Amino acid sequence: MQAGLFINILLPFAIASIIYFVKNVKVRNILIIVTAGLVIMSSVYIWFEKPGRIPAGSIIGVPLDKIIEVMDFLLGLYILYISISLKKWYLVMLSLAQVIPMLIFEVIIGPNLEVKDALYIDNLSMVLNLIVSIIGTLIWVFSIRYMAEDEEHKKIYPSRQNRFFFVLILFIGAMNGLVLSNSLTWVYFFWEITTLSSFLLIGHDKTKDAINSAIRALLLNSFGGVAFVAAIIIAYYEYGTLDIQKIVALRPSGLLLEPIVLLCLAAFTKSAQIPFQSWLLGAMVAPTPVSALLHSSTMVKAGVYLILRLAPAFRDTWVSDMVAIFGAFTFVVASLFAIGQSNAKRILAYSTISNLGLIIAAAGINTPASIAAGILLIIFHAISKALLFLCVGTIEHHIGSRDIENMRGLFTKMPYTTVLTVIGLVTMLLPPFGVLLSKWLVIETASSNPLLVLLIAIGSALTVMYYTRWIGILLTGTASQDKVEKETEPPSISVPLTLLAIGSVLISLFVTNVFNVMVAPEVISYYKRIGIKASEGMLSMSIGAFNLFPVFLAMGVAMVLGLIFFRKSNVSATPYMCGETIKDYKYAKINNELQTVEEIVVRNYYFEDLVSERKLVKWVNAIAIILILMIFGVMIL
Amino acid sequence: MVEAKEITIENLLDEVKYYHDSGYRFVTTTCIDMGDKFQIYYHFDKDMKLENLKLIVDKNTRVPSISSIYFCSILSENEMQDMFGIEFDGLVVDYGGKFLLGEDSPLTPQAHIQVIKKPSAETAEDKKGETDKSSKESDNKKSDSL
Amino acid sequence: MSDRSIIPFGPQHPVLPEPIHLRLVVEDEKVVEALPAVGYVHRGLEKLVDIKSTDQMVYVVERICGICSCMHGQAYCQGIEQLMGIEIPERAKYLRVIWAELHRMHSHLLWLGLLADAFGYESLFMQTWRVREKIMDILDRTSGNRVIISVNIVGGVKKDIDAELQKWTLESLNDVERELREIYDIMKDDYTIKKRTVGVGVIKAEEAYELGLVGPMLRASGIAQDVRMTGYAAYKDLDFEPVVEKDGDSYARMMVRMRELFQSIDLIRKAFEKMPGGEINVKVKGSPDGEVISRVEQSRGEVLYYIKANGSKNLERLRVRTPTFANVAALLKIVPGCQLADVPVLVLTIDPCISCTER
Amino acid sequence: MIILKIIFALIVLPIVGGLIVGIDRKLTARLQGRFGPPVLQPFYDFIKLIGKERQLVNGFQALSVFIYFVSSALSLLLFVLRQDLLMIIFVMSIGAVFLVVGALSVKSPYSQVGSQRELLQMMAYEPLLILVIVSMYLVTGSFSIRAIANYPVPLFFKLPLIFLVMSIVLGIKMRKSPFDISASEHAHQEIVRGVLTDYSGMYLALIEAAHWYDLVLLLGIIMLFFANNWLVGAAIALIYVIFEIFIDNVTARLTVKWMMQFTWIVGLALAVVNIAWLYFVR
Amino acid sequence: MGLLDKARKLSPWLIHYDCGSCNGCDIELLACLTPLYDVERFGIVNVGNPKQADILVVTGTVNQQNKHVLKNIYEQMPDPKVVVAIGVCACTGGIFRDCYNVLGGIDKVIPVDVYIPGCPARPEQILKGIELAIDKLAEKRNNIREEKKDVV
Amino acid sequence: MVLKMGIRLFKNLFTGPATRLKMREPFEKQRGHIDIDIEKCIFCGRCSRECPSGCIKVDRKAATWELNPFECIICGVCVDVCPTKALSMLKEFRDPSDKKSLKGYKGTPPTRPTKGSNSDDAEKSVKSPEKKASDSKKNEVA
Ligand code: SF4
Ligand code: SF4
Ligand code: SF4
Ligand code: SF4
Ligand code: SF4
Ligand code: SF4
Ligand code: SF4
Ligand code: SF4
Repeated sequence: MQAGLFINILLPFAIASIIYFVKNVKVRNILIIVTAGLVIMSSVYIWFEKPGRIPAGSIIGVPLDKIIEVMDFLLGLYILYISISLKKWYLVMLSLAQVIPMLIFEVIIGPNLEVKDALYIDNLSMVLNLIVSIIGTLIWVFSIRYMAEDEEHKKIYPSRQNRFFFVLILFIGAMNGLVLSNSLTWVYFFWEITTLSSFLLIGHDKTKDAINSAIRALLLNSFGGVAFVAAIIIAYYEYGTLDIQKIVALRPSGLLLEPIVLLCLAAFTKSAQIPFQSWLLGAMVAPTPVSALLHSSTMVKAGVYLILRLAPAFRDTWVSDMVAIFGAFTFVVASLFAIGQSNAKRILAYSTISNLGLIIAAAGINTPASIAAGILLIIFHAISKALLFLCVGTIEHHIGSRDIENMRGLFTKMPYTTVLTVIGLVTMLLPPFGVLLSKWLVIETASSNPLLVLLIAIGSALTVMYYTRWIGILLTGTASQDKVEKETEPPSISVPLTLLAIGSVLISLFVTNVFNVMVAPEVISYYKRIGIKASEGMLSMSIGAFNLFPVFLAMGVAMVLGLIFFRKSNVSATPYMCGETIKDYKYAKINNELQTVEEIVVRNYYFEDLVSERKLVKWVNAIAIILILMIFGVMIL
Repeated sequence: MVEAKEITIENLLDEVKYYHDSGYRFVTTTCIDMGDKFQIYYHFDKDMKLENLKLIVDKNTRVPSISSIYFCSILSENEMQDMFGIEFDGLVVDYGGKFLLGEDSPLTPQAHIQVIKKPSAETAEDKKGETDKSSKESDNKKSDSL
Repeated sequence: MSDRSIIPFGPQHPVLPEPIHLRLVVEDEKVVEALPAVGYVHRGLEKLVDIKSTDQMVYVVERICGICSCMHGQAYCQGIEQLMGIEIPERAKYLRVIWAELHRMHSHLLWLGLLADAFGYESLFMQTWRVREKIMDILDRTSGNRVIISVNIVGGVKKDIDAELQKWTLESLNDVERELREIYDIMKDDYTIKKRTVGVGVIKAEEAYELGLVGPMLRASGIAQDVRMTGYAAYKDLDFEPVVEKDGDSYARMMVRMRELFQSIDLIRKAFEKMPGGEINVKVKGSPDGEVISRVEQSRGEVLYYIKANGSKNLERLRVRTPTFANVAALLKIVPGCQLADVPVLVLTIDPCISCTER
Repeated sequence: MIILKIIFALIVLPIVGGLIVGIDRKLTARLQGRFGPPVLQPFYDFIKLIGKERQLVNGFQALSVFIYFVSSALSLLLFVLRQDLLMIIFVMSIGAVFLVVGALSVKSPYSQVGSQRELLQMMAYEPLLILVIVSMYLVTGSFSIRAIANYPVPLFFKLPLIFLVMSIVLGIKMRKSPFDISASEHAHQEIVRGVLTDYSGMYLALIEAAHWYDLVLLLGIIMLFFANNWLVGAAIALIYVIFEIFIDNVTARLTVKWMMQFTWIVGLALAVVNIAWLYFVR
Repeated sequence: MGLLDKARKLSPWLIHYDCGSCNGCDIELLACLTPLYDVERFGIVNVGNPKQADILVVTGTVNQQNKHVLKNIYEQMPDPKVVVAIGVCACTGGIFRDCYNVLGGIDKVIPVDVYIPGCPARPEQILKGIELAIDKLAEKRNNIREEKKDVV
Repeated sequence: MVLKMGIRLFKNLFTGPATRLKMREPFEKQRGHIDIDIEKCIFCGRCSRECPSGCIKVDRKAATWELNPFECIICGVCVDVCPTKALSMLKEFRDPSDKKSLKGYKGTPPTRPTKGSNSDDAEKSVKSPEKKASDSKKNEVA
C-alpha cells in the first residue's frame, strides 16, 4: 500500500526533478512514458486496495507532518520571492498574508496541528485520483510531441521543455496528494503547489501576455490561499482539529460554518468561479496541454472537489442554498459569455467555468442524488474536456488558429481530429452521454428550488447554442467541391486523443456501473441513502428515471441508417445560392476590386453588442460578489 | 420641343452644382448617338417643371461624373457607360460596363449595334441550310408587297 | 477572421418575384453593406425602334412591364401625339385615365400583398390579392385582357366602355372599396405590421430629394409631388390632392399606397361621371419628327419618355426612365444598417419593378 | 402490449401528426378564403419526396437527418411508454441539435443563417419547456409521466399560466407566425427555408415526419394538463392547434430580437408567476 | 409503386424563376396561388427552392446575364423534374426575340417540357399547363426507372 | 389589432372559399387566340407587316398563311388590319402543349378562284424531332 501511495504521489516529484536535468530527449521521453505507466498502475492499485484512513508516516524518522509544515513554509517563501521579484506590491501583500499567519500559527500551535490520519482514501478522492493519474499522464504523452512542435512554431530556443515537463509531472504528484490528503495543512500544501505550477506553466511562453496572465492567476489564487489560511486557523480554534473527516462529521452550524465558507471561497477561486474567472481565461495563453490538464480536467477540479467533500458538513443550511445559487449563477453567466466567443480555447474555458458552477450548484443542492450528479459531472467533464482541449491544440498546430471561424470545414482538412473533436463536443452536449445525464440529474434534484431550475434551464439552453454551432461548422463542406484530405498524426498525439474519445463514449455507455462502483458508495457513506437506482442502463429516482440504452440504441440505428443512405445518395449537389453558384460567385459586377471571385462566408452570430463580455463583466462580477457576501450573510441566519 | 441649355464638359459640374443647390431633383440622363458625337441630356425637376442641360461630347472623351453631387446619378451614368461606352471620371460606384449587360452581351449595344430581325426561331430550325433561300424568299415577299 | 458574413440575395429568391441581386454584408443580423447587381432582365428593347414601326412600338413599350403596362402605352402615345400635334378625342382621354387608375389599383394591391408576404403575413397577402382579382376582372371585361390590356394606340384608345359596363364597373368598385376599407383598418393598426414597418427604412424629405426619388416614395417622405398634377390626359378636370405622409418610413409608404387606392376609386368615379361621349380615337397619318419628353405618373412614380424621331417610320431614339430606376437609389440608402429580416420588406417598400428598370 | 404501444407510438401517432398538419393546411386555406389542399396532402408530399432523387451537399446531412428523425421518434415512444418527461425533452433536443448541425454542414448562407436563428429559437423555447415540466413536477411531485398522468386534479387548474407558456413553445416548434423565424412553412422568407434550405427528397420527407412526431409529442404534453381525462385533453390539444393556426394567420413574422425578448420576458415571467403562485397557495 | 406515382401527381411542388419577364406572366402565376385560383388545392406549393421542387416554372426570355442562373437552378433540382415555359417570351422570346441581349426562349438553355402560349398567359392557361406538366412528371419518372434498370 | 383580421378570417371561413373550381366563362371581349378563315384570305400580307411581334408568315405564291402561336402576343392588330376580315379573335385561349408547333394554313391563291379542293386546314406541326432531341441533349451536356 505504502508503495502504491509512494509511486502515486512522490514518484512524480522525484521523476520531475530528474527530468529537469535530463538533456537527452529520447531518455526523457522514455522516462515520461514509464512514469505515466507507473502512476496509472499505482492509482488503479490504490483503487482496488481502497484502504480508507491512513496515518501519516515518517521519512527517515522525521514525521511527514513536520516535513510538510516546513515545506509549506518554504513554498510560501518561494512565492513571496516570486512576488517580490515581479515587483507587484499586492502580490507581496497576499503572500505575506499567507506566510506570516501560517508561520505564527505553526510556531504557536506546533505539534498540536498534527492530524492522525493524514490521508483518507475513499471513492471521491479515488475518482479524482484516477482522473488525475490517467488523464494527466495521457496528457504527458500528448505533450511530448506537442511541445516539440510548439517550440518549433513559436521559435523558442533554447528549449524550455525540461522545465515544462518538470512542472507538469510534479503537478500530478501534487494533485494526487491533494485529493488523498485528509489534513487541511496537507491540502493547503498541495494546493499551493498547484497554484505555483499553474503560475509557472501559464508563464511558460514568457510573452508579455503570458506573464501578465500568470501574474493574474497567481494573484487570484493567492487570494484563495489567504482564505484557506484563514480557514485553517479559524477551524483549528473552532473545531480543535484539522481533520477534514472529523470536521464534516461535526456538521457545524451557524457562525461555526465560517471556516467551511472560507474554504468554499478558496475553492471558488481555484475553480475560477465568477468573479474570479479572469485568471482561467488568461490561462488560455499557456500551451494547450496545460489548459487541458490544469485548467479543465484536474486543478480547477480541486476547488469543486473540496466543496463536494465539505458538502455534507453544511447540508440543510442556508449556506448550502446560497452556494447552489452561486454555482447556478456562474453556470448561466459563463455560458452566456461563451456565446460571445469565437476563440475555441476561450469557449472551452468558459464552458469549464460553467460546468464547475454546475457542480458547485449540485453540491449546494446537497441531496444524495445531487452530490452523485456532481461527482458524475466531474468524471465526464474531465474526460471530454481534456479531449476537447487536446483536439483544439492539435488543430491549432495544423491550421495556425484557434478561432472556430477558421475551423469551418475542418473535416475536409483533418478528418480524424475533427471526428474526435465532434465526439468530444457531442459528449459534452447531448444525451445519452454523461455530462447531459448529470445535468438531467441536477435539474431533477434542483427542481424543488424554482430559482435554481430557472437558472439551470437558461444556462443549458445557452450551452446548446455555443456547442452546436461549433459542431456544425467543423463539418461544413460541399462534397462535390471539397475533397477530404488524408490526415496522419504521430502516435503520441493520436493515441491519447483516441483513448480519450473512446473513453468518453464508453464511460457514458457504462455509466450505471461507474455509478454503482464509484459514486454510490461515496454518497451513501455520508448520507446513508442515495435515492438513485442504477441498473440495466437506467438511472432511476423516485421522481424520475433516465433510460440510457434505448437512446444509445436509437443513435446507433440512426448512424447506421445515415451511413447507408449517404452511400445511396447523390452527393454532387451544390448548396442553394439563389441561382448563383458557390464556385464562381462574383456578386455585383463592380469595377473596383469587385471582379474577384470571393468565397461566401457566413459567420456565426456572436452578439457582440448584446453579450459583450467587456460591458457585462462589471455587473456580473458585482452580482457575484454580492452573492458571496450573501453566503457569509446567511451564515448568521 | 425639348428645350435645353447647352453646356460643355468644363462647366458641367458647376451647372449641375447650381441645380443641386437651388433644390432641383435629379431626374435622369439621356444619351443619344449622333453619329460622330454623343449628346447627353441631364434632366432636372423642380415642382414638376423639367429643366434640361445638353452636353455634346466627342466619342472617346471622358466625361466627369456628377455622382459626387447627385449620388443617384450612378445608375444612369453606369447605364450610359454600358450602352454607349462613355467613360466617366469619378463615378462613385463603377460597374465597369457590366451594369446591365451580362458577360456575353454585345458591348456598347446602343452605340453601334443595328438590330435586325432574327428569323423566327422555328422556321430557322425548320429550314436550316436553306437560310439563303428563305432570305431570298423574304426579299421576294418584300417586292411582292411593294 | 473577417467578422462579416456575405450573403447573396437573389436573383432567384422566393421573396423576390423579380430577379435582382443584392450582395449583403451582415454582422450578426445587421446589414452593414448592400450592393445591388442588376441586368437579369435587361433585354435592350429601346433598340427595337430600329425594326419596329412607331405604331408597333406601342406594343413593345407596353411589355416593358406588365404591371403598369397601360401607363407605358399612354406615356408613349402621348409623346408621339405631342410630336405629331394630334389632339385626341376627350372621351379617349377619360378612358385613358380610367384604365390608368385601374392599373394603379391593381399594382398597389399587388404590392400590398407582396409586402405582406415579405413579412410573413400570408393571410393578408391572400386577402389583398383576392380583392385585386376584382380589379383584374374589370380590366378583363373592359379591355379583353387581364394584364397587358393593350388599349392605347397613337391617336386615342382602341376599346370603349359602354354604359352597361360602366354600371357594372362602378358596382364592382363599390365592392372593392368596401373590402379595401377593411384591409385598410387591418393594416393601419395591426401590432405586428407596425412592429415590422414603423421606423424601418426612414427616408427624410431632404434625403428623398437628394436621392431623386419619385412617386409614392417621395410622397411618403412628405413631398407632394405627383405628375398627374400637370394635368395630362383628363386629370386637369378631375381635381385631386396628392396623398402625402410625413414619416418617410416603411409604414408611411404603405399608407401612401393604401390611401392612393381610395383616391383612384374616387378618380375613376369622377371620370365616369364627367366622361363625354363621342369618338375614342382619331386616324393618324404620317410619321413623327423631332424630339419630345413625355411624363406620366405610374403606380411607382413618374415615368419619363424621351422620344426622338426623324420623320421616318422608325424612331431614332427612345429612352425610358422608369420610376424604379430612380427609386433603386433609395435601397442603397436604407438597406445598410437594417436587420437582415427587414431586407425583403425594405426591398419591397420601394416597390421595385426590375423589368422596367432594366428594360 | 408493449409491442402494441411501440407500433402505436411509431406509426399511428405520426399519422395523427400528419393529419393535424393536413387539417392545418386546409383550415389555413379556408381562413384565407381558399379551397385548400386535401387533408391527406402531407402524406402525398411525404411519399412523393421519398421517391425523389436523393441529393446531398454534404454527407453529414444524411446523418443529421436520421438522428433528428430517430430522436423525435424515440422521444415520442418514450412518451407513450410513460417515461421521464425531462429525459424526453433532452432526447428531443438531440434531434433539434442535429437539425442545426446538418444545416450548418452546408456552405449555403441561407442554411447557415437559418441555423443561427434556429439556435436562437432553441434558446428561446428550451428554458420554457423545462420550466413547464418542472412546474408539473412541483404539482405532482414526479417527472414520470405515469405519475403526472395519474394526478387526480387537472393540472390546468394549478398551472393556467404555464398552459399559456406552452402556446409559445408550440408556436415556435410548429414554426408558426410570429415565430416562424428560422424556417417558415413557406419559403417566402429572407432566408428561403432557413435550416431546411438544402434538404431535399427523402431527407426533407424525414424531417417532415420528425416534425409530426414532435408535434404529437408537444400536443401530448398539452394533454397532460388534462391528464385525468384523455378525451378532454385531446379535444383541448386540438383547440390549441387551431388557436395556433389562428394566431399564425393574424400575425406577421416578427424578428429574432423580438422573439427573444418576448419569450424570455413574457414567457419566463408567466412561468415564474405561476410557480410563485403555486408556492403561495401551498 | 402505383402509390408513388399517384402521390407524385398529387403533390407537385414548383419553383418559379423570373427569367427576365415583363412581370405580366409573373403576376399571373402569382395570381394562381391566390384564393380565386388556388393551386394549392391540387397540392401545388410554390416552394421557391430548386432543391425541393418538381416543376420549374419559367417566365420571360433568357438573356446573357441570367442564362447561367437558369441553368444552375435547373441543375439543382432533383430528378424527376419538368420545366414549364410560361408566356411567349419563355417559349420563343416573344416580342423581344430580336433584342440584342436576348437569347430567345428558355429552351435555348434547358430542355422544356411544356409551353404555355399567351402574352401574358392567363391563370387558367397556367393551370392547364401545369396539369400537363404533372402528367409529364409521371412519364419522366418511368423513364428514370427504366434508365436505372439499364444501368443495373 | 388581431381582432379585425380575425373577424375577416372567420368571415372567410364561413362564407366558403372564393376559389373558382371551374373555369369561368370568358368575357365577351376576351382576347383568346387568333383564328383565320383561310378561305377569306387574299394573302395580301398586311397582317404580317403590321404584326408587332412579326409572327405571321404569308406566302402569296404558295398561298400559305402561317402563324407562330408561341410568338404571338395576342394584341389583335392583325385582326384590325385585315382587309377581308379573314382573321378573327376567338375568346378561348390556346391550350398549352409540349412542343412548339406552328399553325400553318394553305389556302387558295386569290388569282385562281377554284374553291375547296386543295385547301388544307390541317395543323402542321414542326417536323424533325431528331433535331430537337439533339438540341436538348446538347443543352444537357453544356
Ligand atoms: S500554430 Fe499556433 S499554437 Fe502552434 S506554434 Fe503556431 S501560433 Fe503557436
Ligand atoms: S412588379 Fe416587381 S415587385 Fe411587383 S410583383 Fe412584379 S416583379 Fe414583383
Ligand atoms: S413602373 Fe414598374 S410596374 Fe410600372 S410599368 Fe414600369 S416596371 Fe411596370
Ligand atoms: S402564400 Fe405566400 S408563402 Fe405561400 S406560396 Fe404564396 S406567396 Fe408563397
Ligand atoms: S409573354 Fe408577354 S406578358 Fe409574358 S413576360 Fe413575355 S411579354 Fe410579358
Ligand atoms: S389589300 Fe390593302 S394592304 Fe393589301 S395590297 Fe391591297 S391595298 Fe395593300
Ligand atoms: S395578335 Fe398581334 S402578335 Fe398575334 S399575330 Fe396578330 S398582330 Fe401578330
Ligand atoms: S389574313 Fe387578312 S391581312 Fe393577313 S394575309 Fe390574309 S387577308 Fe391579308
